Amino acid sequence: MTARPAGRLRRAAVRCARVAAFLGHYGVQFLHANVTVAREIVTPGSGLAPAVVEMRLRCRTTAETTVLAHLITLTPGTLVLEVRTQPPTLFVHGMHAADADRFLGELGDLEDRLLTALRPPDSPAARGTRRQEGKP
Amino acid sequence: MTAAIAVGVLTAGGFFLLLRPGLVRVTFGFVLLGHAANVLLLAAGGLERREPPLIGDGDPAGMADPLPQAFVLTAIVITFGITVYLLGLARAEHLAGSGSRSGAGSGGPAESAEPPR
Amino acid sequence: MSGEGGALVAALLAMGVLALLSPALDRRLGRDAGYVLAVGFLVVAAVLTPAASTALDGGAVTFSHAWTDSPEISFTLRMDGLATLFCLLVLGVGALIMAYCPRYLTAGGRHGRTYLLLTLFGGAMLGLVLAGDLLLLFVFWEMTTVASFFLIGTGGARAARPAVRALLVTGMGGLALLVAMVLLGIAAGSTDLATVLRAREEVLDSPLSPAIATLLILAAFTKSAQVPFQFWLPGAMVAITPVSAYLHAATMVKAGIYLLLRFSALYSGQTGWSVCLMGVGLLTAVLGAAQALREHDLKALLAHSTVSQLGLLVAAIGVGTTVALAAAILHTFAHALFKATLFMIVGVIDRQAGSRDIRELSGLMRIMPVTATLAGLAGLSMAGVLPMIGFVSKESLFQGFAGADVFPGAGVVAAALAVTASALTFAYGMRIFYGAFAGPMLQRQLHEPSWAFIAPAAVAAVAGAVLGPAVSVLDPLMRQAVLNAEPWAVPPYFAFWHGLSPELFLSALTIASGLVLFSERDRVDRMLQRLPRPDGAAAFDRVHSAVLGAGAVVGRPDRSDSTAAYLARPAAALVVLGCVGVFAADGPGIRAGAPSDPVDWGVLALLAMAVAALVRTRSALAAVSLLGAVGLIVALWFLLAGAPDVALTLLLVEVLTAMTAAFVLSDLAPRFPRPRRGAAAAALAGAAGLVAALGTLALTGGRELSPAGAYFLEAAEPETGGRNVVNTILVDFRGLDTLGEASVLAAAALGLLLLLPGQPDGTAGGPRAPYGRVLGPAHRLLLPGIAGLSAYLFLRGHYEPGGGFSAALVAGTAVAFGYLAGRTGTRWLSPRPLLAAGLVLGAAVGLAAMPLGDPFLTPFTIAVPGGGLSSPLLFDAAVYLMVLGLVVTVVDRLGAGRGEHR
Amino acid sequence: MVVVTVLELLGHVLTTTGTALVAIAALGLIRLPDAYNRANAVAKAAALGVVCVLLGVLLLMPGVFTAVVLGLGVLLQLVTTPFAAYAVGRSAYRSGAPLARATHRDDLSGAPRDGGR
Amino acid sequence: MTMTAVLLGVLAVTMAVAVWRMSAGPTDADRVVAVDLAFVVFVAAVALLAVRLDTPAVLILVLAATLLGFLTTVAVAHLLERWSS
Amino acid sequence: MSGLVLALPVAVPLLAAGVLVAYPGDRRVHRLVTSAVSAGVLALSAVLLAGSLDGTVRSLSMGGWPPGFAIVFAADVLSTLMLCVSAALVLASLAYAAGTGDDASPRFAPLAMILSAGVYGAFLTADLFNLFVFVEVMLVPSYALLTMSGGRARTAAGRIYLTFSLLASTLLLAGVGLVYGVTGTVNLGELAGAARQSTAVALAGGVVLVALAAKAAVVPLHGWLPRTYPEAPPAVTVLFSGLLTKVGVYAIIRFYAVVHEGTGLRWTVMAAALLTMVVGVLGAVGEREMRSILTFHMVSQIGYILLGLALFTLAGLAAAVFFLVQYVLVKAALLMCAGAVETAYGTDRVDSLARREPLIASAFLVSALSLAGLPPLSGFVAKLGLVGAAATEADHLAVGVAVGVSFLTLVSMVKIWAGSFWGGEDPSREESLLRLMARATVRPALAVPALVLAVPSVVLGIAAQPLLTAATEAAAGLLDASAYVRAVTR
Ligand code: NA
Ligand code: NA
Repeated sequence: MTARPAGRLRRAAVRCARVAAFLGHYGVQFLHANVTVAREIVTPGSGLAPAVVEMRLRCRTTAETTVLAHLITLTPGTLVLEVRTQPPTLFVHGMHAADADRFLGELGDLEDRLLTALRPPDSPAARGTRRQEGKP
Repeated sequence: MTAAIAVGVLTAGGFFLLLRPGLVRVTFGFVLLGHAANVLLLAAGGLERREPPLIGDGDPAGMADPLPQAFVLTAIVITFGITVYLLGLARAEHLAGSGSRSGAGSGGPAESAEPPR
Repeated sequence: MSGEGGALVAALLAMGVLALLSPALDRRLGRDAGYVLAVGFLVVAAVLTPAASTALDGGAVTFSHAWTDSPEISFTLRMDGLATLFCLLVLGVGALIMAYCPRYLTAGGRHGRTYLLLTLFGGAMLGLVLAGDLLLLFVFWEMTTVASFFLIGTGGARAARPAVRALLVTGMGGLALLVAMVLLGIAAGSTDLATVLRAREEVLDSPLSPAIATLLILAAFTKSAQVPFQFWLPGAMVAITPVSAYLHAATMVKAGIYLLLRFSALYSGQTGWSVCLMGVGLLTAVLGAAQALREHDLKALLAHSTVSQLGLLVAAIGVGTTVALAAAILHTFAHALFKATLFMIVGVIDRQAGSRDIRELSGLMRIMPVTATLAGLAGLSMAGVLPMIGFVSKESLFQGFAGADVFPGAGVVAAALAVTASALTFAYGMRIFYGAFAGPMLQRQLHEPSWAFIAPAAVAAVAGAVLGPAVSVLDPLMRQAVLNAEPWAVPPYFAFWHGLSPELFLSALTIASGLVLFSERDRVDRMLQRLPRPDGAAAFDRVHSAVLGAGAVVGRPDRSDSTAAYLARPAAALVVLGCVGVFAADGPGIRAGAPSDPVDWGVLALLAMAVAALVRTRSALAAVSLLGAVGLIVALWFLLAGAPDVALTLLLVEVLTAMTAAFVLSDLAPRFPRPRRGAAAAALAGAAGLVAALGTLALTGGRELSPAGAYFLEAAEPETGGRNVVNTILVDFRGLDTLGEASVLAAAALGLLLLLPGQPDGTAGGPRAPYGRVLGPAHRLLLPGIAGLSAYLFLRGHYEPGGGFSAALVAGTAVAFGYLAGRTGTRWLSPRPLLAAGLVLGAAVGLAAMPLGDPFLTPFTIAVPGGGLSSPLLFDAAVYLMVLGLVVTVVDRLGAGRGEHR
Repeated sequence: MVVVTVLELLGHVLTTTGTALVAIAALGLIRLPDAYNRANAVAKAAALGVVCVLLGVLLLMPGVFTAVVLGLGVLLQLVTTPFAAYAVGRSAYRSGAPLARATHRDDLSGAPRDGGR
Repeated sequence: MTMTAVLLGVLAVTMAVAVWRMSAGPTDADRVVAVDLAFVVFVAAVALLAVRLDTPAVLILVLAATLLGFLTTVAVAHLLERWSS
Repeated sequence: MSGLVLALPVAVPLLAAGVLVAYPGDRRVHRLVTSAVSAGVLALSAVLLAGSLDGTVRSLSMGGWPPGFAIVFAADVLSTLMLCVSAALVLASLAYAAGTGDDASPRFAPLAMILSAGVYGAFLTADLFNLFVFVEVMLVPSYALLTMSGGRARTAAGRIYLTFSLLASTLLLAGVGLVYGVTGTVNLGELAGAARQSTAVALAGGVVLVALAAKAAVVPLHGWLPRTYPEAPPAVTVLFSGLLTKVGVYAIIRFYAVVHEGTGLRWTVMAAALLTMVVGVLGAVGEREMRSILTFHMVSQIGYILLGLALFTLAGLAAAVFFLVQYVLVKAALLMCAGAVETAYGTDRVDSLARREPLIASAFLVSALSLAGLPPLSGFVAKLGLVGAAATEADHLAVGVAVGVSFLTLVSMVKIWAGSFWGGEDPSREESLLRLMARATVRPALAVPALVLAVPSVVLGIAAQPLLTAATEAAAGLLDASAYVRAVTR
């Protein structure tokens, strides 16, 4: 309430930049995934290694969960099959998940980037950009 | 020619479904017959002129006869009203029936014999 | 209208009034009401007396009043000699029966209905004999049929079947009479009876003549109980005795005799007519008499006797000579007297002794001498014994039969059969008297009935005895009647004693044979009882139930529960029509083919594939999906045909239909039942498809733009300001179609509300909705967009694809989406306000032009700040409301299925 | 002689690419081994394809109306596709559609269901 | 405009594939996927037809069809879940 | 009176329906509004009828657009006569529904209003596509009313009725489309005589006629009617009996007279008429329940009306129109009697009604005898007219069939009378006798409408001439449609 206009402006600029950066990253990933899946389809033989993996979330609000699930699903090759709230969990079907942990890691990376983009710049949750295994 | 064949295909398919048991399939048959009638109506207006009848959007000399289009719109909406009522009847018939799951649409006693998968 | 003509109407009216009064009389006087009615009958007779005297002078009293013009029925009454004779029977015997009723009917009971029906019947019979118009005659004829049905029905529950038999047999004859009258009217060029009867040459020359004669005979035979229709008469004896006495002695059955006598003026002497009447009449006479001779129930005996006597009358009319006709007329009169007496006496015996069976009755002569005497008088008359009137009439009949000249030897055959019948008559006459009155006295407690009870019978019996020797008293009446039946005749004078004539010899032979039959009665009886009984009633019942059974067979396909049984028929009709069309294919106006675009073929191939998959699948989900796919493909076809509005609306409708189907299917099994008789259905469907394709090919696409289409393209923008011509047609030029169609949706919504009563736990969706967690945000995100799209389509519909329907359907998808996302609707977004507002707005906008003197739905503009609000837009808004109302209803009532309640 | 502007050329390239992507998705519908892989590949590939087609059409028919409508169309496509894919995937799993044999891990099988949906 | 005609032909084939998958299954989930694809194909086809017919007004169908495709897919998936619940 | 009022019979009931949907609460208000609207339409149509007897045809171009492009309403003797009799029937049915309690739902009155608007519109319109629309406006409420109170039997009947009607409607739409395809117009006036000049129009018109025949329950497209009507609530059966198939018959008559000018299909129409008469009456004879017998009879009565059309002479058409008008009232009275018995006793397997229910018995008797064509009732005049017209044309087969069917009608009426009104012999009726012991009786609210509708049977028989005059005028308008054509194309 007492925040100065300049500070608000700065924070807004930071957020916009973070969102833009995230969108850029996501766009690249999205196109890449499209190419991967298209190649999988048109090339003979099967390079598929499908798996359904459980992904614990750091997302706390419905909006965060929704956006994350949305983005994962929009990407070719990954598909959310189920959303659980207690604890927040996604079950994700991956077409190329031969190494499930690596697959989960990629998803976690996306989540981290998303939360960074979505949460206010001074929010403590947004600081730690690396996912910490074992902690809820 | 294509319009006639389309009408024929839709009519044949529609009548075939009409003669099957099960109210839902009968309803689908009516949807096909409705398509057939609508294609026929548009064909009745003549298919040489195919520009949408939107004044200012093209050459009026090439615009399709708008009257059959108005007829088709009216007919589509009427058929929609009746179709959903028919589906409501399927629901009501199911509710009035044994209470267990009968066949997909209960078009007569012969159909409740089919067990759910 | 002469005064006497008025008397005819007055007489008929009086009968009607008497009938209507009779229930009141019964309430006031009880069973004694009959005496009042008897007096009434006599008064009516008195009213007719002046007319009768005119008739007997050779004139005819007529009254005429147009009833209808086309078909022409004239209310014409005409009283001539023949009519006078029958009036005398109807009213005279009627008065006696009415006077007989009070003592016969039970005291304290309600008899208003019986009196009413009897009097009505008398009135109908009077009308029948007085009718001077062919169709009026039919009218009264049928009225006697109906009245007799209910009179027989007074016999209680067991009378129902006999009453039905009598009604149907005589009703069949009545319809024959109707056709006869219609054809006769055509053949003679008039329906006026007198005119027709004068047109003998025209009628006989007409090709319709044989048909008319046959139908007349059929009508007369059913009414007068001739073989093979005779069975209804004995069956009708379940009626109470006064009814039997009136109907079967003097009136109902004599209607057939009257008809034959009346139309003798046309057909008398025609070979076919004569042969038919004589053959059937004599056969009936002999069979009826033989049947009578083996009956034990006195009433049944009298019934068969009546059949037999009617046979003699019919045969005599068939002979057609003046002598024979005169005899028939006299015997009609005589029969009425003796048969009425006998019926009444049987009723007396029944009431006094409690039985009518001659095996139970015996020795009543000693207890009831007066009754016995009267029975004897009537019996002698029936048997044709001196000096009764029956003797005179029978002598005349023999004379008539002997003179038959239809074919060589006809006279001998006819006379022989007549003698046989008469001998049997003598024998059963003896059987009646001997059976009831002779023998030892068994019931000592019995006594003579009160004089009031037997007085009516006494009058008839005495009249029959007195009028024998004094038969010449009847000459004026009889001669005039004969003249009316055969206008060219020279009628004879009746004589009591003809001297030692051949007829006297035949009478003697009759009596002798009768005595032999009587004396050998035990052997005769045994022999007769061994003979097979022709049971016409059973045969009739068999035919009757066969007809009912045939009806059940005819109706069986229409009791099916399967829709296919009904829907196959229009398909077949279409195929038949197509076959007709193929034969007419080179007729004027048939041409082939609309042109097609190459892309069309691609769409067509897809369509065929999708339809084929749709009809083959047994998976409900596949069916829903394929139905949607077909919708998409057809929408593409519409786009190619230049109909974006249609494509848009179709798409929306298609999706809402598929969603509704999905709601409904969620209650049902995912697999459709295994079909049967697929080949037949496929063949029929294929044929229908072929016909539809050929029809479309031949009957569309071969002409220039229609004048209406050209007008709309040209006038849309200048006249309405709209640029989307289709939309201007919907809301401006043909708004009435649109109003009707929106009303259809409103009705469908109301119907769904009625069919599927609301769930007690309120609106659909809510917390049970399936995708709340994830679709909720999607709904929030998309709702403004959908609302915007809807508003855009609505507001721009006059100019671009869109309009009330599609806008509302888009809004409807939001409602459906909201349901799937678990969002409850607001209160105003419920069916009732939407439908009510739509209906009121639509009709009101249309009506608003009328106070200004403009036709319904004339467009106008309301000035509002910032521009004008045009009535077409308001009208489109009404459509919008009703369409949305339906979608909301569908989601509300079909969305929540059984699965929700778990 | 056909004169093709750069914009038109780009438009044609985009529509062709888009159509190719849609066609590839269709091929995936044929080739991929189970419903999950099909859902995973098809909807998304097709979505990108349709976006390309829409953008190409915008270039072929430039205009304000076209831009607004197609822009909204692209946005709508990107917003709705994942929701639809999620619905498909979830219903596939809940209805017991079998996973392809190649699927080496299924954490969802045996995972407890929670109260929220 | 031959270009769009060729592309429309390709889309027709993809629609045929979708129809085939709807019919062939094997699971109902496959059919739902096919429904999704069918709508996508339809949207692309409408856009190309707008070019072919040179009628931008037709593009309004793109919006409607995208929305409807989404709803249809969700509704059919919903049906599938209701059967298995 | 100007043609402007012709829109009122459609607009006012729709407006009333909207108002009644908005105020679902008070049943008395609903009764008042529906009765007032129906009485108003009756009065208006009576005035219109009186004004059209001199051959005047009023017309109204909707929206004031030029005829040929606008939808045109036209009122000649035939349409106003139909309007009169249907408004009267709606009024009577509403009164009857108040008696049976079938109007208990707040949806009943609006649906009845929409239905009646559709019927009136179908009688008035001179536009083929608009006819299709109004037929639907009439039918969709009828689906709802038929299945009103649910239950297995009723929904099964509703399924058959609805699907069949929908198929017929689709055929009608296709037929209208084909007519437009050949001629480029759907205005009846512009189509006058078209089928005579062009085989193509005749064939397209044939599709329309087949569809209308299905709606009118012409054999062999009749089965749905006897199967479904008896399942409807009693008041609804009455309402349907007088309106729905009659619209089909009316449309057949109008279309055949104007477009085919009575030629071309004469033998087909005659064959259909005779077959319909025979099959209908046999089916009736074979039925057991009162309402089933009565509804199967409708089929045969449709045949009688078509017979007059097939003859296509002044006398034949006049007789057909007379038949149509009087029979609507007669059949409604009979169905009211049957429904009253069912409502009071809960079954129609009862007996001794003649004794127990004198009012119902009288109403039934008069109407049944009229239906069977017995003099001096209205049915007699009607059948005599038809028989006479057929005999004049020397069509003796038709005469024979008409008379034979009349006889079988008598058979079936007597079956009802002997079984239910006399009865008492059948031991299987013990149960119904027990019910009778419960002293159930038909309330006057149910008996009075039946009695009132029985009165026209007598009046139109004894004083047949005014209606005959009107019917003849209507027939003249059908034989020479030029005045009608001028009015709708002017
Ligand atoms: Na319309
Ligand atoms: Na009817």
